[in-house]
Amino acid sequence: MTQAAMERRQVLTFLGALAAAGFVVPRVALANWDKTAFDAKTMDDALKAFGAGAPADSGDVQIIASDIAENGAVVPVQAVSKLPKTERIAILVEKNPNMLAAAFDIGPDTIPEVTARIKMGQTSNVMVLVKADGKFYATAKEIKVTLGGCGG
Amino acid sequence: MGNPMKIRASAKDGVTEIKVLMSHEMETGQRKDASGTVIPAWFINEVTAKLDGKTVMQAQWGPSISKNPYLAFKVKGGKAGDKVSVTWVDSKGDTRTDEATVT
Amino acid sequence: MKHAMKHAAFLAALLLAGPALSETKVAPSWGPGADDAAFTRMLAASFKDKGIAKIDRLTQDETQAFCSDPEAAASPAAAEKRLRIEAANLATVKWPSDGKWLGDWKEGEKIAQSGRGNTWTDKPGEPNGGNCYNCHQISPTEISYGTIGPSLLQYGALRGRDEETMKAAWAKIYNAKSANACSNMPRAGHMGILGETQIKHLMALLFDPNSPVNAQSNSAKSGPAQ
Amino acid sequence: MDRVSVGIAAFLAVSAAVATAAYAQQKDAAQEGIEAYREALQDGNPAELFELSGEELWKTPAGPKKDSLEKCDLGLGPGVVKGAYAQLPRYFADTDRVQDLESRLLTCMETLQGKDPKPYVEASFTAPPKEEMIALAAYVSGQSKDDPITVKPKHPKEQAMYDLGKRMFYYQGGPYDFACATCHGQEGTRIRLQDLPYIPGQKGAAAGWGSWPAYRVSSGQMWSMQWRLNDCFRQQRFPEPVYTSDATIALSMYMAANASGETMKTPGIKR
Repeated sequence: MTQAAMERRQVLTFLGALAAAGFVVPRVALANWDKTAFDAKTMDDALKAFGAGAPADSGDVQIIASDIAENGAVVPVQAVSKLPKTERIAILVEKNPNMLAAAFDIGPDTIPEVTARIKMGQTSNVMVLVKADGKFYATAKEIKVTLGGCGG
Repeated sequence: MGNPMKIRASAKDGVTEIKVLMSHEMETGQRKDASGTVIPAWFINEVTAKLDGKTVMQAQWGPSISKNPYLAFKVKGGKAGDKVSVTWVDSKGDTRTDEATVT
Repeated sequence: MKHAMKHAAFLAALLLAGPALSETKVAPSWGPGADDAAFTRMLAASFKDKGIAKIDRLTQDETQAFCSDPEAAASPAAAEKRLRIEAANLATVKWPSDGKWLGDWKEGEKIAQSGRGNTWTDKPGEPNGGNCYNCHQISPTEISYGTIGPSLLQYGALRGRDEETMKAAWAKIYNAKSANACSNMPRAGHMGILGETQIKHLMALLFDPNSPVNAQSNSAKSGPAQ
Repeated sequence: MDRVSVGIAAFLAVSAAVATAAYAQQKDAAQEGIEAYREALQDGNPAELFELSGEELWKTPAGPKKDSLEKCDLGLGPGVVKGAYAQLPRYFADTDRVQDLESRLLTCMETLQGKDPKPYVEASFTAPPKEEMIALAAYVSGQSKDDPITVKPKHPKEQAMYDLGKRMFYYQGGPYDFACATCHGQEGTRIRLQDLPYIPGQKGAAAGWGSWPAYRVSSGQMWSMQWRLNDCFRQQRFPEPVYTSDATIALSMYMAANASGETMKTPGIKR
């Protein structure tokens, strides 16, 4: 057996063990999807899963979003980091059942500004968490979710 | 699998802006259908974007990303004619890749 | 009053039939003098029963028929008829059976918030909402309110709580056409949208001194945080 | 804060301009927030995904005749899609009817592809046959984006349709006494925080007519004009309008003709 084949076999065994342990293994292996972080039900747990502990408030982290969302199903959010060596940007919604909405790995050529659209079950603080040069920074903003339409 | 994405990429002053619309239900797993049965979670959980073959963005998503997701970001470098490719993988293991040319 | 309603119906029929009123300066293809047969044919062919919403809902009563030609209804010539329609609607008002005007404002707030009920996707038997916030500003804390109707902020505090004021508010909620023949507001009691207890709760939302509607001086602080 | 002035201002429905201090600020902040929200939605309208699938449906042979819709005459001649939606509804001699986009699509599906329109008419708006109609409507309407709305009833049947539409607009019924006009017959009002287009006026008619079909963020669904009207009647507590029935086409003619001269902004994106 070649070295490469052996390594491959070890990987397969590892995936098999995960499957046996009850993990769902998708057809395409996911490089980064962090189940612990996405399953976190409290802000502390979510931050812990990131290894963030207590991130420092930073004016260099910005969250660009309207103060009010006409509908919680689609809330446009732009997350911006002005910090050098930004590696990761995450968007968290405090009052959602699962806090973490998205995490973006920022490559060296990528400008640390990402726009996404998130769901919000109710009015809540939305937090942008940034990992830059190994340290964590954050900022938060309240977005009001209004009841719209005729309610019928 | 899945329906095509709509990818727009444009280069200006040494920066390429990439905008992607994806067709996906993004089911949270918390909704019920008319008969009261929980609709199982089903959402895109990884997105990878490449510019000229080089990975420039990797995103991990949870079910709190809106249905028919939109993602926009900017990359240093890139020029008209470069290829952009975007791949998503969802929680059922389905995947789809689409390409576009930078304008 | 029954007689007045019958009379109104007769007038409405005349209005729709047209020829007698052909001197009004409305385009003959619409309003009085219009080709009523074509319109009736279109209605019949275009709608179908769905859920609790049956096609008989298209059959108008005299108030609806009168108000479906707003220009004619608002004209000086129709002044007398407007008064007759208002009187006929006022006569339908059922006053509180125990003589008490006010219920629980907290329940009233819930009813005011809800827009549920009476559509073809609603099931029969479930309580209807009042749809109030769709058109009115009510509690200062709810920023998502409509503007088709006037603001009801400080309703009781501004108007007082004497018998006449309460009676007028009750009549307005029970049958809005009693005060204004072609008001945009539904006739909540008359049409069976809300029951007596629900109307009492809405009355409390408007009049109870503890209702947020009448809250003192917190209006300045209660706007959006930013 | 002068309470009396607030009461009067609200009564006159000009409170935004007149009312002072707190209430005015509160209203402005909420409305500014909503406007910023709508602005943020404009970039990246998922309706584009439906335009893509509609274009594919348009070009793919289907039905018993195994033909595409590419020769469909939407009013500007067979095969002309660009600009066609901005000039609908209109009278078509071959059917001797005034038709909106969706009824005309049904005609083409029947004549070119040999399809039976019945299942398309009867299916619910979330069922596959209607999904096809909606995708096609998204595609065709997108080909009139930024074009001037040009609908001027000339043919007697177009004029009759306009008049019927106007009458339908003001027709009250149901347990709530609602007509279209109840919500769309006054200028500058809103339901909750949603501005209500004033349909009898040109700008308001365009705000309504000119932005459907639209992607609805609240449901994540693409809605055609027929679906929009259907749900208006639901909320009006009316019985259900038949898909592409004359009442819906008459209302469409009333809106489109009132909006004529303004700009098509289709497909739109809405709450």
